[in-house]
Amino acid sequence: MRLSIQAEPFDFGAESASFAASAAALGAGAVVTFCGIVRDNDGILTEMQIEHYPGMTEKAVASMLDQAMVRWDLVDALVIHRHGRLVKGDIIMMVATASPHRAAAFAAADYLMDYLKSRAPFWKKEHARGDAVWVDAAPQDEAALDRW
Amino acid sequence: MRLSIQAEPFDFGAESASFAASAAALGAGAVVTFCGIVRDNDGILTEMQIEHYPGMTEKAVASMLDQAMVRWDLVDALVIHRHGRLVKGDIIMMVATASPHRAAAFAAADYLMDYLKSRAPFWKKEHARGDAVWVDAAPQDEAALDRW
Amino acid sequence: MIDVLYFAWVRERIGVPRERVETSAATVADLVAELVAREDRYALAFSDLTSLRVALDQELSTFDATLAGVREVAFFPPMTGG
Amino acid sequence: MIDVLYFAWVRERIGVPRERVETSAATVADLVAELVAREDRYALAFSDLTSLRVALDQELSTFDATLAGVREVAFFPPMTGG
Repeated sequence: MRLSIQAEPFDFGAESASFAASAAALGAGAVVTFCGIVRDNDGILTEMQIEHYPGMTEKAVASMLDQAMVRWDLVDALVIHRHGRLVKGDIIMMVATASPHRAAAFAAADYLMDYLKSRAPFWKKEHARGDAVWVDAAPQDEAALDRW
Repeated sequence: MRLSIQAEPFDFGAESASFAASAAALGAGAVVTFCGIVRDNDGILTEMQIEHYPGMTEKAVASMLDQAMVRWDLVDALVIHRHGRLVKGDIIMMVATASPHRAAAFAAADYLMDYLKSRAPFWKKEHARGDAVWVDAAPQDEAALDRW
Repeated sequence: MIDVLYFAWVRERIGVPRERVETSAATVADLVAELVAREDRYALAFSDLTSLRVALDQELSTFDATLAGVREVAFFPPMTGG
Repeated sequence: MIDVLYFAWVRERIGVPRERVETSAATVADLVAELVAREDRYALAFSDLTSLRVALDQELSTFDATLAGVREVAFFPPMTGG
């Protein structure tokens, strides 16, 4: 189990590969990964700034990982989440889960994403055409938590 | 959209990275990947042989990909599936899906896995201690199709 | 003439991966009945049709389907991909 | 004395990321009332509590929670991670 909250970019491919290799050695039969990417819906985004709450972020994410490990009896789980300045096309974050069977790996990754969206203290601000706007939380993201 | 049915190993990390990079360029905000790994429950597996139906396999998987692309309005999707001889810890196959939002990427990857399990013409045979046994289809894999 | 393909343990029981079969069977079930009548190895492979699947020209089908116009029939156990 | 932290647009409206506050407020709501009474920038930041979240010692909490023993209070909008 590993989590990293970092300003630096990370290598999604290399992280996926090393996660899968170590999960394989631990007896996993199924690995699910997710990565989130900065989008630019209107073609005007100059940058995204992600603020977070150092200390609480790590505690909140560690708690989600613990919950997921126990609830789905995972072999391993990983969260990497960037903060600071990002631009269109940058990878914001990734989740990976490993389990003997696919249903648990899918459910745990889906759960981690829902909780990271709405319960980890990150806030996104989009800069475009000289304006900067805090991204509103989507009602469906809050509602998604009721699934768990 | 890409599919490859192949005997050769593939690089899950490199495939994940290039899929995410091209999806990002196409406006995706969410990428989900899955990889399946040869397990050895009892510590006695010497090898796994995967047989397939050349021709039908490609048609069946292409049809699943088409269905997923349309149903979830995906930005991109990928299936790579090996056949032939594999050993414990080898990556058997992967799926990747890309979408503007995470719910569609998760659902499409989950759907593709359910269909690959039960509707793509692959058969696994496990060799252990001189015995070779065809893997039985799991009833829950057939039942999983009812979700879609 | 029709190409008949076998996979996994169906192939192993019948002993060949494919063969050309001279038949006038109207349906898949008729073809199976003809094969079963030929030799024990077919009877063994087709002893429980509920554990078998059939594809016609590389599309999953059913045992009551017609063979009219079909060039390739494949028999195999439930698939175990992924 | 308690550490009060602000994030995202709450931080921007109040103008500082954190401050030490001398207070004897019993609950989070009492603390908010004290801050709002101080200056307009607090009133602006706390004008709609339904759009705010609060954490006590880095755990999500609620506005009716007690501040007894709490060292760090943080106010912020709904999170938008992932």
